[in-house]
Amino acid sequence: MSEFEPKIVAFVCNWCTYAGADLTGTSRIKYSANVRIVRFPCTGRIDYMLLTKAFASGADGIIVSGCHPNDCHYTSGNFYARRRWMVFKKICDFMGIDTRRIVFSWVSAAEGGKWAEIVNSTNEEIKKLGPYESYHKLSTQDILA
Amino acid sequence: MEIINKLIDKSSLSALIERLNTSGKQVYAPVTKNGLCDFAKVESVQEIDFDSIATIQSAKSLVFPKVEKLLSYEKTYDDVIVKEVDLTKIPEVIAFAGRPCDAAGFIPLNAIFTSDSVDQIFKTRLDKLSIISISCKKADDFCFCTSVNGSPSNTSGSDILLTEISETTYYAEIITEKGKAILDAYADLFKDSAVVDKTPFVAKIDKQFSTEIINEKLKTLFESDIWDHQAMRCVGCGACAFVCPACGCFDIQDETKGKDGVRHRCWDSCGFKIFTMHTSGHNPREKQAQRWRQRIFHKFSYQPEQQQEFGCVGCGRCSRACPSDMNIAEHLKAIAVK
Amino acid sequence: MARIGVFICHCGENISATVDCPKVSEVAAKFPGVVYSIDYKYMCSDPGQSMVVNAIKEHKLTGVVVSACSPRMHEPTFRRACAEAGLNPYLCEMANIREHCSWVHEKGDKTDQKAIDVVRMMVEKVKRNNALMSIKVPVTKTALVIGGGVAGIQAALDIANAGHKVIMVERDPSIGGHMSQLSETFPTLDCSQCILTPRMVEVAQNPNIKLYTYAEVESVEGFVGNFTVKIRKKAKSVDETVCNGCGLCTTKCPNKKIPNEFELGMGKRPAIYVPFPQAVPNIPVIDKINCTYYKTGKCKICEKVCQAKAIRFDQEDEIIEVAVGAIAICTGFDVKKTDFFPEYGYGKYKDIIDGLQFERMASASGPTSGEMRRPSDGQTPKKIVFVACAGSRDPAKGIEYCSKICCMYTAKHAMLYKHKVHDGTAYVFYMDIRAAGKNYDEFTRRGIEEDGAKYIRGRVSKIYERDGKLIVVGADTLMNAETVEIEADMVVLATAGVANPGAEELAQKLHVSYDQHKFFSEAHPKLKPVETNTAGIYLAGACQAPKDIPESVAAASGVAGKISCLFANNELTREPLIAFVDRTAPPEYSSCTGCFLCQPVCPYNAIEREDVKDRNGNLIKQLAYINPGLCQGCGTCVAVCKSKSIDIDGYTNSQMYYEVDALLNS
Amino acid sequence: MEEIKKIAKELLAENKVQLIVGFEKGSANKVRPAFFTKPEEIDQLIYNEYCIHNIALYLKKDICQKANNLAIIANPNVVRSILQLASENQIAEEKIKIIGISFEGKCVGLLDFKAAEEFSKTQPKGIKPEDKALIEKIQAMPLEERFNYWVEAFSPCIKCYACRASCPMCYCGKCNVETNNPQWIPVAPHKYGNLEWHMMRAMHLAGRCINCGECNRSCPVNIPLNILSYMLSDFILDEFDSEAGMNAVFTPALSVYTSVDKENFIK
Repeated sequence: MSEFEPKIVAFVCNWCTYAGADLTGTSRIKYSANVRIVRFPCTGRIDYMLLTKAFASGADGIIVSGCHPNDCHYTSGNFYARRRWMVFKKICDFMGIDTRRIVFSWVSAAEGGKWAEIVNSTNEEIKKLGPYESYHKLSTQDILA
Repeated sequence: MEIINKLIDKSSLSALIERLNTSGKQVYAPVTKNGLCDFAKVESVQEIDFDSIATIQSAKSLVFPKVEKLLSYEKTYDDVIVKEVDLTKIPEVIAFAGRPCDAAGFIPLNAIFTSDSVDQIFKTRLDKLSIISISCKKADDFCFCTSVNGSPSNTSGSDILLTEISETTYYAEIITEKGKAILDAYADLFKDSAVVDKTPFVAKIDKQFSTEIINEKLKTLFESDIWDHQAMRCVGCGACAFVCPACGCFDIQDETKGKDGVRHRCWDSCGFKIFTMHTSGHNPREKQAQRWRQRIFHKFSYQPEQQQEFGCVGCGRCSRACPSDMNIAEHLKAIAVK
Repeated sequence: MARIGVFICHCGENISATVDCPKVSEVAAKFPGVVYSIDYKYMCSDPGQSMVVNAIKEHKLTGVVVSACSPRMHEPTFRRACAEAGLNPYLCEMANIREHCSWVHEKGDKTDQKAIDVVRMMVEKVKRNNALMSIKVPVTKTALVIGGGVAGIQAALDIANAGHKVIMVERDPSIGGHMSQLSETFPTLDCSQCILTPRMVEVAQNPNIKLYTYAEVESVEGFVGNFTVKIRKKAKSVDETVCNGCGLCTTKCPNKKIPNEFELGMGKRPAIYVPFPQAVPNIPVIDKINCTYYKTGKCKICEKVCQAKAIRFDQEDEIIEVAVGAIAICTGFDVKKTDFFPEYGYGKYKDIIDGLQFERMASASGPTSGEMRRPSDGQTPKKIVFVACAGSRDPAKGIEYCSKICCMYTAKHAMLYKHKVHDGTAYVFYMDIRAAGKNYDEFTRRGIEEDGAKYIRGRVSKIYERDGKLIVVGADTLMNAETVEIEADMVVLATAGVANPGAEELAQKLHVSYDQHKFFSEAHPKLKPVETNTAGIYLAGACQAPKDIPESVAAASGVAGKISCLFANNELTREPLIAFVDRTAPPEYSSCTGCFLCQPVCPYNAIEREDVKDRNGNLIKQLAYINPGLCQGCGTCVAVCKSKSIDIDGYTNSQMYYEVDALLNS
Repeated sequence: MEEIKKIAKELLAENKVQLIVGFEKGSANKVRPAFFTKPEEIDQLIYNEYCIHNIALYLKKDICQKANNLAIIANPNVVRSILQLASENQIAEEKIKIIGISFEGKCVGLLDFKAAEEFSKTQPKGIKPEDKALIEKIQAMPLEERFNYWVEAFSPCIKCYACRASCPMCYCGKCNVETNNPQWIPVAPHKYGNLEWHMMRAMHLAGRCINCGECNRSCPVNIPLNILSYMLSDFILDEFDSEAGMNAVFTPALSVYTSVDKENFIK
């Protein structure tokens, strides 16, 4: 059997992390191809329900990333996001949803290297954890035969 | 079919349940778990709660589950491949130790699903369901079966009705062919009996009104302010409809995962605002009072008119479940004297 | 039905060396909704763009996915190509398979699969894109400048000289601000009024500038290009159109014992007064609180002596409504008063003054005509102590930030003192000397080396009076923290620069944000230093943080430049990627519940309360309304809205949901 | 009790309010929410330890929306709900008179919002020891067990939405689960649909829930829903020093931030 290749979704803001990931590209820094990037205007826009939706859609790991504090293109979107993530993480933990599979990070437009590291370390961590079977099973058992 | 009168020892129930199970039938009976009594799959008689007046939910989920797959499909580049549900996979089920009102509930429910077009999934489930009920020894303030043409020892709807006539014995009425099939299969567990008058062995429930009076009154009450008055404290949830043995409304939901999809049928309630909400935002039943009126009219006017069945068996579940104590019997009584 | 075209770019070999582009194109052609899929060497080249244009026309495409480089690179290019073909430009999306794929992954199946997934996600997204029109907003080419200090003056003159109308509102009876109070200015020691007053006069004479003094902003409504501002013109009790500024009234007023604000209490003024001789406009105002007539109903001497008949005791405040397209906030700062400091006697020692008071004392037009005379007895102080960081950089009691201007003006004060009192000694207690600026360090060095100011590195712990002397107790940290005790004749505290009183109230009227010290906040600390978060409202000068004159003037010119850019257009064109609140038929009108929990999260104050009323004007419901002129499209409100009543074009709930949903389909 | 009746009767008799929301005797041994519009009806009004329904709920229902002014018999949970509703622009002070009653059943008379705020602060919090114990029990479980606990706990859920319908804070005209393009939350009451629904609801109440426990009381299948909100309320109080239902002018925790919010979980 071939090695488990995690499916990782990254929810990133347009101005910092998306641009940072562009820089990773222009710097030709290699990282795992298991990540799929979804672009948002701001971390403030990222709906927590999309995170559970991603797990339900087969993701094994999720990266949520935006501008460092005080760097937000819209000044404060990331601050609201930070609180929302804290509360969301808390309820996930309490409900037994595996928050080790959700990685939050700040990656600026200048941190191409950091982006590669975040993706690679997440990939390694999720490889260790294995596929997120319990959530995939729960979310598909009534839909897929 | 003429009713066959039998006796069955309490001690034989254990064998009955076991043998039903081994024959491949699924047995559902009232089970109390975490202080909550509901129908659940059982393998032995010890699991069954014979004492509860009524389960929280009715037995309707045995034929009309809270969510059920109607079909599944797969989207291709330019087509959709539909896969029907395999009706042969629907299991044979025994509803055991439910109350006469549970059994009676299948009659209006059946009318909803089969009176004009026949819902094949529902019909197959009901065909494969045998109902062994037990007469009620006790009742509570919410029971009002006698006001809606039922009784604590009513046989309609049941295939077999058991009535406890002594510490050790049930009087068993074999009512239908399905009941007879069970009797025939497990004849060794039953003993012959004469007709027994069940009255001394069952609960007394006073008749508060009649369905005919309600039906008659409703003809003039559509515009009455009684609905506003009664629905004042209604919070607009669906608890009453969902625990009701006779409520058959459902919602159709398509759920997809990528190219695969399934069409689900889930319970719905006329008490919900969204039940009649149009896409435009217009809602013909804008107020909770109108939704409450719909509930009563459906059960006591529309359904009897269209399907010759009243949509209420007097089990009182809705009143017990209501978070704001909307007591249907009390409200019907008020309608009867209006 | 969607008819999507997919265009896979090789980017020379930048993409195709790693990603199997023909294969991606082949797979994409089988995605539901895709009717055309092709790969090509350079999609952004002319022939490449023509392929997009032709395919849109030929295959009647309803959406386009260009799978190439980052959208941050070429999204505008392909949107233009779509528009050229008659397809709404916002029906084009880019799948990034270069920066996010070919450049960062090895050649192989996994990378091909990623490219395929990314294209599929964008196909699902673009199916749900809405055709959008860019937003056009008209521009009123008049600017409002709030505050007539040096920053306001500079901004007003620059904007006016660019040919635009300016309305200036000044709270005091004259423009000039703090700079008009200063004696000389660092690092050149040229006279403050000499350089400022010509500019004040220029403001008054510029035909493009309408000046309202003794006036305040009452309310502000609207958005960039279209503000409506109400100005309260306080009653001066003098008819400005008639008064000729002869000043006779001010000399004849019997009540002359009122502490003079301009002199910071060190001088007196009459009840009818002009704040200082060079005031612009040179029109007196009656201080109603101290005027004998207003207090007792008798007097009216000013009216009797006024030959121009300009006195109007019955004048009332006037509200003027103006339409402006941009607003410059130049409201300046204030200094902490000496009564703030318990260890220095809470202001009870007359000879402890603050820096601004020293400026007046040193000014030739000041209460002592520029002579060094201490307030208590008018004697010339022979020993003077300057205390820097009085309140600044003191998180425990004062203010944590550095007031920035004090190091320089304290050096200046020491020098001015030495120039005037040759045999006197000037001590300066300081924490650090922060003299970063052109010719600044040279200036402070001159103070120490040429004028002999004695700098002591340490803080003053206590000042008390003994035998008519002020005993200043401090530590010299460069001398093993030895206690230093100086018997001084006068002490000058370089008190912290703080926000103007009323700054908070003004910020709320303008809907701009402010920091914990009540200084106005810039939109971005580095890249948008003169903008606020509210489009069309700008900041200059010390209302943002303590600033010196050159910085304030530079910021003011920056603001003027920004406003001139704004006014260079007749209408503003904005990307239509903004949030909106849903609307439905009555009786709901919208799924919005009017909880307004979205309001505080909007960085731009773009969310307003909209009243839905019946025909009789009765309120039915309150809904959130997002002002398209103000929304910048961050989408934070979308994620906060519980009933999903807010959505944002370009990143709608449906688009994002199905983009994520498309993950599974591999 | 008599005091409550006296106040209520006066309010109606003097035409100070059109409607009083309170309780009356219900079926069997129950009590039920009731609405009084005439002074003579007040004889039916009761208040006892069983009157735990959070009747602030009705403030957003037709009957109260129609009334120009009304009074409500308000235990601390109701008071807190009113304050929270007020902070969310759902009820105006001039429209409502609050007849305050402490958790011990003592009538504290009419409360304006300011007095209600004071009252709310003096009253104990709603979290019961057994709820706390259950929260701790769940928190002590290993991850997979916690997940299974909730999947099982939610499995009897029939999506009757009694939790939502009886929650004063669930006043949305169109609930998230009814938003169908996209359908964020599966409508079907299968395990996945139930988990997502209850998680979404907990998130929507985060920082807004006043911990009355009404969701749990109304649930016909006894799901311990209240502890989801309790747990989050505790967390939000700890982390952000924010507490719903204490002030009529209040911004819930998720609509504000501070620059010092924790970020040790962010890489």
